[in-house]
Formats: sequence, C-alpha cells, structure tokens
Amino acid sequence: MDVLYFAWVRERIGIPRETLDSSATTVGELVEELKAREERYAAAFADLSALRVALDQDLSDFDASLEGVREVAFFPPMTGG
Amino acid sequence: MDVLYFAWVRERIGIPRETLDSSATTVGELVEELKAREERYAAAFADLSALRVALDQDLSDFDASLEGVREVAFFPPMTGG
Amino acid sequence: MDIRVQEAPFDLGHEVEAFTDRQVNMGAVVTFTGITRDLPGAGMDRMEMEHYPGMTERALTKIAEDAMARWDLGDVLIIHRYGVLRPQDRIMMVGTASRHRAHAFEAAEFLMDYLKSRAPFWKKEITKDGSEWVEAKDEDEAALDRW
Amino acid sequence: MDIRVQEAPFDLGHEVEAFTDRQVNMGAVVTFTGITRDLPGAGMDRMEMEHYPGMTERALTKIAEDAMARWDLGDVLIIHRYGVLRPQDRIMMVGTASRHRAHAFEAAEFLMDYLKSRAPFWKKEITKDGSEWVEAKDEDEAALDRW
Repeated sequence: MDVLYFAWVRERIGIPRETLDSSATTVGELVEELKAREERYAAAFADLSALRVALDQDLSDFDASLEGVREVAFFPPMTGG
Repeated sequence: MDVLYFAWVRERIGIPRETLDSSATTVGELVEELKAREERYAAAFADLSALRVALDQDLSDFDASLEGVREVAFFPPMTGG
Repeated sequence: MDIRVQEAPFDLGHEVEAFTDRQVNMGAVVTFTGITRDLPGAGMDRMEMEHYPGMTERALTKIAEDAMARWDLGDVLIIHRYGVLRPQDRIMMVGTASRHRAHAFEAAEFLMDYLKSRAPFWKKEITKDGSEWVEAKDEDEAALDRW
Repeated sequence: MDIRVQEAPFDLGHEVEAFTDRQVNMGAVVTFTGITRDLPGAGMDRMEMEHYPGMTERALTKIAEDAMARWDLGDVLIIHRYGVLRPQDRIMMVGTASRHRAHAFEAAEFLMDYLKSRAPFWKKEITKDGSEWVEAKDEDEAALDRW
C-alpha cells in the first residue's frame, strides 16, 4: 500500500510518500500503527480533526475500510482557489 | 417641456420626441392630455401598466409631479443586458 | 469605475485582461458576458437595441455606484452596446473586482439584475418574417427582490 | 468541459475569449479569476501551491461534472495552477456558459466553493521572515452547505 503525505503533514513526517505492509483494516487502524512507529508520525497525527484522508484519490474518512485500497493520502483541509 | 418616446411607444406615436406646452401638473394629467389629442396617443397609452416613465432621466411614476421637469420620457419595461 | 455605452463591438479578451490587470490586491475578479442568441425556428436576422442616450449612462452609473456602496469592491466595469446585433455578437459585459469572492459574485449578479430591468434599453428581434419587441420577463423584475 | 492543472501561467484574456467564442447559442458566460494577494505588513515574497497530482484532475473533473448535471450549462472551464506564485499572479480561473444568466452565475459559484474545499491544493505563504501554510477557513466549508 502506498501512503502519501501533503503540505504540513509531509513536512512533519519528512517524506512525501512511502510503501507499507500493514495489517490495518481501517484508516483509523493505519493511523494508530503509524503513530506507534515514531514521534514524527505521532506529531503529524496528533489531531485528526485537522486532517483529511483520501483513498485511491477519493476523499474518505477515518473509519473507512482499507480493503482493496492501493493508495492512502493524508493532508490538511484543502486551500485551493 | 420635451416629451420622448422609445421602443413601441415611439413606433405607435410615430415620432421620437416633441416639445409641448402643457398645463398638466402630474404625469397622469399629461397622459390624459396626450390621449385626448389623437388616436395614436390613445393607443400608445391604453395600458399604463405596460409603460414606464422617466422624469429628467430618472425613473418615476404616473402620479409624480411635473413641477420643474424639463424632460419626460415614456417607454415599455426595459429589456437590456 | 468604467462605464461605456457604445455602438461599436468590444474586444472581450482585451477588456477582461485590462480590467484584471489594473486591480491592486484584489483576489477575485468576476465577469459576465451577454451574447445574442439566435431564435428557434425561422432564425433571427438581427437584433436592434434601442436606448435612451443620456439616461442610459446615468442609470448605469447609479447601478455601479450602488454596487460599490453595498459590497467591498475595488472596481466595476460595465460595457453595453446598442444598435444592430447579430446572433453570437457580444451585447454587453460587466466586471467586478473584490478582495472576497462572494462580494465579486454578488455584485456582478446585482449589476446584471438591475441593468436588465432598470437601464433604458429595448431589444427588437428581426426575423425574415417580421419584427417584434422583446417583452420584459416577470422573472427579471422578480430578481430585484433579493437585493 | 475543459479542465487543466498546470504550473505555467495562463493567458486570461485569450482563455476568456476562446471559451466564449466556442459556445453555440449560449446567452450568458460567467468567469471567475483568482489572483494572488499580497500580505499586509512584511509583504509576501511568494506563494507555493502544492497539489496531489492525479487526484487533483479527478476532483476537478467530478466538480465540473456535478455542475453540468445540476444546471443547464453548455460548457465548463477550469484552469488551476500549482507551483510558485507571486503577488498579482493569476492562480486559477473558472468559466461557465449557459442559456440563462442565473445558471451561469450559480454554477460558477458552485465550482468555486467546491474547488476551494474539495480539490487537493494547499497554499503556503513565504515572507522574508518565514513561511506558513494557509489555514482553511470555516466560512469556506460553510459555503458548501448552500448547495
């Protein structure tokens, strides 16, 4: 599974993307796994209300299933336009 | 006093403008004077709800006073844009 | 404010570019362009747009001033043609510039709503079978109620 | 529909002219242009617009399709830049064409509201003193409620 980070999430974690083997079945479980890895992940995911998640490039939410998902992306609320 | 006609009011009356000596004190009185003059005026002013009036180039209404007014214009509802 | 009433065509791309270019620190520019539509069936040869010289400029200036007073705008542009217009000709345009996108949008809609029913223009459609004055629509008058 | 996500500047006047010119019997064209504003005080050196390649095009296409389904539109244009932007640079534009002015206006506002909060772009403002990610505004999220 590819995991992508954008904006300050990318800056806090220090990399734009990585490929993971994870047994997480939901986005929430994946976040918990990541937070347990290193302090920079714990810092990035400290406040989930300040984060958004996309599964295979569609906006989703933190209790969504990861079944069949190939690309997960985490980022702050968008500020385009 | 100059009296101007636009769009189908102009076509019905047959002239774009004329200068009148009128003793009318309101727009309504002026309309009655004009209607009494000739059939083409009576036809143009038959339905006042289909007409608009401007006094000195500001939209006004049919019971407005003509005191000090130099230019009266009659026309149908506008269709710009 | 830039208000123009003219018989000649205007260069839409140039006007939008110039209007946008002369704004300082406005984050939002909205433009509306009105285009002559053809008529179903017989087809339209041309539209003749009559206006009331003098009052037209006065009415458009008043509408633009009202918009500037009501919203936080940096600038307003109105160009409106009169005379003979063919299908696909651009009849008129408005432009608004603001620091806020909602202001730019609302002001442009306000300009259009007032200009439709309060600026002294009258459209006549000419087909090969004859000509007809365009009737004002109740919905255009009703559109003013929201302001 | 014409959706472009690009680093290069776009020629606003040319795009508005071309978009308007290719419409057939649409009486109304609305455009919105977003421009980089300077910051008060220290002043902004530049803005860096990050995006999510792939998802961006997908999200913008979805927003444009939603607008086409919801209003009577002839066409939709979206151009959005990413990368480095200086004050006064044009960031993005949308265009809508319709037979009805209300549809063209509403659809353009809808596109802007969704694009602000649902397309994966992130702005970072860089001054001589440092840099800061622009925070999403509650009012932008709230703007979606009206649709």
